[in-house]
Amino acid sequence: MSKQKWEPKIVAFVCNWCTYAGADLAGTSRLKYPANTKIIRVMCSGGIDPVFILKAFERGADGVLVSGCHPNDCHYNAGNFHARRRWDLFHKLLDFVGIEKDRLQFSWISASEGKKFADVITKVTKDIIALGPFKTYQDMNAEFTTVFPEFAEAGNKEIAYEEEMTNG
Amino acid sequence: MKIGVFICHCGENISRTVDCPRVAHFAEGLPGVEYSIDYKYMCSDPGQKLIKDAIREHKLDAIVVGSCSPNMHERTFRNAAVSAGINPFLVEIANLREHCSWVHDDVEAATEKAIELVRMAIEKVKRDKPLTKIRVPVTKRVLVIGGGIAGIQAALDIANAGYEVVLVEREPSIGGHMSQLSETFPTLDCSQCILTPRMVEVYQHPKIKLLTYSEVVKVEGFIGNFKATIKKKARHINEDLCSGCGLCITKCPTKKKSYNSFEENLAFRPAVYVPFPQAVPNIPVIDETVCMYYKNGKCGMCVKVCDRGAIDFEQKDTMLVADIGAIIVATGYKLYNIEKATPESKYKGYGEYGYGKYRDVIDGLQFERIASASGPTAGEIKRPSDGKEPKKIVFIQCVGSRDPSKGISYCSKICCMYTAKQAMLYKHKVHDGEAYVFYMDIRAGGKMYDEFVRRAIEEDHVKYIRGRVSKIHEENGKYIVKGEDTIAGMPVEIDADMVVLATAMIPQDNAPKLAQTIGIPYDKHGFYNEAHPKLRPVESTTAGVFLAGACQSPKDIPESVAMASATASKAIILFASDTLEREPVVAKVNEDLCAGCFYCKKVCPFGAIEVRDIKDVNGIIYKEVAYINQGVCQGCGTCTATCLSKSIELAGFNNEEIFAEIAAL
Amino acid sequence: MSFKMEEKIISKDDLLKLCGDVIAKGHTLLAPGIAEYEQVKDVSQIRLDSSALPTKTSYKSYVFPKAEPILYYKRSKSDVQLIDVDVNGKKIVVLGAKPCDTNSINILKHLFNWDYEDEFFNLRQKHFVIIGLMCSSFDEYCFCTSVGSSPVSEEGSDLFLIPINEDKFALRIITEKGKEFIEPYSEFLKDGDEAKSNAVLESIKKPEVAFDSKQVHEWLGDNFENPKWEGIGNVCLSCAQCAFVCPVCHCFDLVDEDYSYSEGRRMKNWDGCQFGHFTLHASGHNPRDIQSKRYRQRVNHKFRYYVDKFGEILCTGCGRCSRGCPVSIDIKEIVSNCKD
Amino acid sequence: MDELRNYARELLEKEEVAAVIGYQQVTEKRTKPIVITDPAETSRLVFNEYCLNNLAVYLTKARIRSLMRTKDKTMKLAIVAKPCDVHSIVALIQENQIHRNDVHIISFNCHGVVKDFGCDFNGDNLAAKCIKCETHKPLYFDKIFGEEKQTPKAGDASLEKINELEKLNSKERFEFFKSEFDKCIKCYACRAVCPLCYCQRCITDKAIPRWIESSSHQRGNFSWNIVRAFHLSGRCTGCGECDRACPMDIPLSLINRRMAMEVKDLFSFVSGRSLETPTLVGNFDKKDSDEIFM
Repeated sequence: MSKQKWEPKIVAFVCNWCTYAGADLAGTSRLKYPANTKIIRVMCSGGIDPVFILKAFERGADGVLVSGCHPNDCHYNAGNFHARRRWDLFHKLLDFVGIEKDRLQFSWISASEGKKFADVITKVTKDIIALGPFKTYQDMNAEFTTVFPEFAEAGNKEIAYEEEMTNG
Repeated sequence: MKIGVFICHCGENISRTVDCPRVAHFAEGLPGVEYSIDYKYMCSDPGQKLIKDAIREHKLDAIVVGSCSPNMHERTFRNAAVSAGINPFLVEIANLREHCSWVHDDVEAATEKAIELVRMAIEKVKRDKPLTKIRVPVTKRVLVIGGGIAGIQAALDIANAGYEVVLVEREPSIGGHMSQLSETFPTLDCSQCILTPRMVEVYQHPKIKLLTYSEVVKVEGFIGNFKATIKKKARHINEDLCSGCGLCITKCPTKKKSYNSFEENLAFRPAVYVPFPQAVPNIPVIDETVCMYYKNGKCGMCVKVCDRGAIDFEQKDTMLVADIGAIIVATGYKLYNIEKATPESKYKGYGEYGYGKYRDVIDGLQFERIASASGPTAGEIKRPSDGKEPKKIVFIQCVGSRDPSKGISYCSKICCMYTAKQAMLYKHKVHDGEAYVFYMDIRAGGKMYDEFVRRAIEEDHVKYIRGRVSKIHEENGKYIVKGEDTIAGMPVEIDADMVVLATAMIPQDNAPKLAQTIGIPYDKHGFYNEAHPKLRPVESTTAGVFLAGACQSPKDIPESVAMASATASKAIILFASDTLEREPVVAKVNEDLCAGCFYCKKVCPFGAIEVRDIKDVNGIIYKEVAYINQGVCQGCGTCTATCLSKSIELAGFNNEEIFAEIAAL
Repeated sequence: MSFKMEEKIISKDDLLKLCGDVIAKGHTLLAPGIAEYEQVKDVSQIRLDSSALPTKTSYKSYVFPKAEPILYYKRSKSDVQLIDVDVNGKKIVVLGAKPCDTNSINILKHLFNWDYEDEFFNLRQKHFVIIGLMCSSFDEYCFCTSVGSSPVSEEGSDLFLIPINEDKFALRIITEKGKEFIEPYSEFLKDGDEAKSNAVLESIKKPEVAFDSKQVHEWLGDNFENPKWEGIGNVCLSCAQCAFVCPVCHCFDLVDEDYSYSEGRRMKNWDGCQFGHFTLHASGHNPRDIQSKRYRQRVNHKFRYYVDKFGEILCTGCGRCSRGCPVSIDIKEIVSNCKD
Repeated sequence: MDELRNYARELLEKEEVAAVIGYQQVTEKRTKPIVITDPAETSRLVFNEYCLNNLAVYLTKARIRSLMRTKDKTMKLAIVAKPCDVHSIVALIQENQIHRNDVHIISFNCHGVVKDFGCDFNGDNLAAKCIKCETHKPLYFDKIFGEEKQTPKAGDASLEKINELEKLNSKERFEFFKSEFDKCIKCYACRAVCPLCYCQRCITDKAIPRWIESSSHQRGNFSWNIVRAFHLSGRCTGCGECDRACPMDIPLSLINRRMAMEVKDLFSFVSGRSLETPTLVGNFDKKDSDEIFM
């Protein structure tokens, strides 16, 4: 699929109890936000490993959001406190090695903050668009890769399907 | 591995913005996908049948459903999968509604996102491992926190069902706010008359262990297996010896050093006291802060008069630990602090009404005490300032409530009713008096409630004025109440002898702290959150913790009692079987790889991680590794992220699964 | 090979001109820098110092890269598509290679053409031109003379340089490949005097022979369970520094790396026998579970197994592994102690 | 020196310890680690400005640990440790890798060591960690030798480098680190010498799932170095062994030091300085900064 315009790829690692539910609430409230962000659900923000963020960048993410319950409101009492310390350090480390601060953002979004979820996603998307594609990292990703010719099987089906749509 | 993909249109909820056939079609071309289809309502009976048939027909090993949030129908689809022979944990939901179709307008973008969400779910489901539910034993004992009417009702219901109850009350006596009330609406029966028998029943019930003057300081564990630590504050009276004769109280020379909080500070109490004559248990407490003995080591009058030798100045706080299966939180409410705003307070206060400055401007609970036959005035309506009978009295409703600028946006719900009741009581006792009520709206929804208010207006001639009071000031012993009659459209000025403010119910001061102790969420006001506003109103989001009464939101007595009985039945349902099924989303240590740094143990919020020694052939310890108690683990995964050697995996969300999701971005 | 060596003379300036031409032609020119063989961008970088100690690493990575893809794959619904990797067959000229490096590719050739012909290695080495430079100094870790080489060894070089004076080198054409390479530059060459340059070579002070490799070979065969290995095992920290800086260590690992949900590559990466998990079986059994066994393997592989299999010692005596060892384990000392 | 040797011999002879981990002289300006179980060998022990290795790394090695276990009891290990190496031992004790009672710390008043073997000991050749050292006397020990001497003065080049890097923009810093990490050959010498890298199986050695790509290509190297630095954040005691071990001269301790500075700024914590202070990892303060969270 060729895209005319570059669209940022953003991953959000969110906790099950607050931010995921907040995102659900944004949905039930029919709030609108950009479609660039895909959510990966974990049980608690305390369970998000910094390597997940590196993996996301390795898989071409232009930005990452990590979000959990507000301090004191963790479903597991303290997971987000441990997360907070971890992320503070990790963010500083990435900054030092030259990854722009806005590439990795953090928020506390409760289950009742559907609006905040939509706002945060909108903000993060805007920030990443302002930064542009994460070229530095993507250059590393591009090393030792190759472009495969369109796969016979999947590709043809895609085309066939489109024809079907246009004909019928 | 053969994967089936099922894309739901949710009527038009998803298909309006997501091209569902295209998503299903795309999925079909992905590695591992055997079968892919879209359908109008996947959660409907035919939809579920479609899934089950496909599983059987195509011999699917795992399925992905692109539908609404897993919080809605994950269980539905898991059950469908189970009935077709697939492990429920080999079902993944791609959230195409709440996280996609409902929040995006552009069909192209939403469809592409949906494709990616489905792809991520497919990659995850490939790595999912079949899991089986964990069974844990249940301790059939309930901890009820709060001995007001809600706590009392819950405790009695559970105890009468044959289960043990530990009832913890912070104050020296149970009874709560209800014991302070004079009469109750809409029947005007005496509050204490109906409450006291219940209190005594609690005290005498063989299944109820009553811990008054105690607080819950720590809660560990999980549903069916909590461990609660309760601090029993020192009464300085030996409960086993005290006969409740009250001689120490009458002889105590320190009579006027502290306000009587039960009387809402309208009277004093001695250094040794019972909160009120009908207190349960009828055992006094020595107030260390005012007792002469603690000041200078002298006095000891109580020791001299107590023929049972029950006075024990050396008594210390004690800690009790109880195994608990379920917790009912019934901590009740307090009233809005209507004085001026303080820097610490999130409320602005009502300085303009002169509460705290003018002694005859009182709040609702103070009026209850004045109107109560057992109160400081023995039920006669008298002004606190000079003891005179007020001939003109003004009630102001919605003080604090429904006023975001003062810090509270919600309706306190019971004030319309209790104001009508209080005005009525006043009229019954002061026949020649005039009663005015300033109100915003009258909210008298409830059986016989509106009739009750009409009675106050029509039979007892209470004068209702729709409007707000802007200011109260004192002039020649009268309180000039300036307000507005918004119906007549003119200013009103009343020279009242007494003013009663119907202040809002707010959560107890330490409500957030207790919530953090137990591990339950609360709203911005401090009221505890129910698990679902409609369908699970008496459960907290923490399994095994239930909510009764005004700690959840403002409530009147019948509602609190109903809620209490509901929580009791929840606890009894939990106790109906000897073991409890738990979700198998728990962490597990790979002992081979564990380096034994025990950072996991430090971060575990539930104390689920223990040290396990690995010994050599001679029985000498050569390695210490972490071991996770599966019954205690709640599956947050904080240990997995903290573990440096990545020797811990959280079932259902293991790292391989999450990496696969990331890879499918 | 029965190529007859030719002796020529080239001035330093002409040699640098030659290098300039090599770069201009787009070939890769490597020359010893401070830490490693650097890719020369500008001839002024070239030092041609025969008294320099060996660089920290050899030019092994140019013929056997630390990581390279060997194929690409893509999964579809029920199929896998494979794409071969095009090996970059660019000409690489190594200028001033140490005699302890020059023979490394020859030693490695055996392994990479033994049971399977490694086309990646072969293609790259085919395009290698090695211009050796006599070595005039050594330190406590050098032991080329003990493994059958010497600071003046021409083995493995296509061309060999011997500094005659400040700005002249004797240039020996050792191989056909060397001759082919130098032919276009014949204008720079004058006939040389073999006797004169031989005199230079002879005047060079060489490291003393520390051990007899034949005796070592024999001792190793008899002393598989010798307690001496234990002492080394206690100190060695199991990194692969020694293997990765070694010009002839060649172990590699094959890993499949996905770079998207359906696409990936098979990588060939350096691996080291001192890593604890090098021999870990899928069953959980690890035949070389402790460090002493792993170090024993390292010595045996170099001085016994490789000799048995290919007739060559898997060591050039460059001493890099000892120089860089974080805990100062000296292979010369250890091998010298391989006797009773 | 004799004091040290006699003391170590006595420890071994009286069977108070199972082994002594110490330094032996190799050449005039080079020492290397030695693990002594035979009292006679204690005559080889030395301590001087060329004792560069941080021997704390041996305390967690399975081979060394097996020396501690006899048929019926666990014996102590004695270790010769510079005051800075004691920091690593403290961190290991806090991370449950060895119990305080199981390690007998023989330490010295220290006035610095050289940056590399073969150098003369003076200000110019002072090891980077010694330039900023504040612990010339060990914080914990069971036996101490040596007199207090002045450390030569030297400029703090690594701090200057950190400051210089901080002045660059993100892109430039990224390019700097990328080119440095590019050199990495994944020999894992940095891991091998690090006393706090004691995991039985490092996450980079895990194949399912693959945490860090094992290939030493650009992103594999980047991931490895980032994860290495992060796993040591708040734990690294700044011994600088990684720098010394790296055959490719990647400035590894630069990142470690920078993170240690952050840790000190953010949490007022320095690793390995006190057995009583709770570790940074595994604990939290409700008052930790909320700054980065929206």
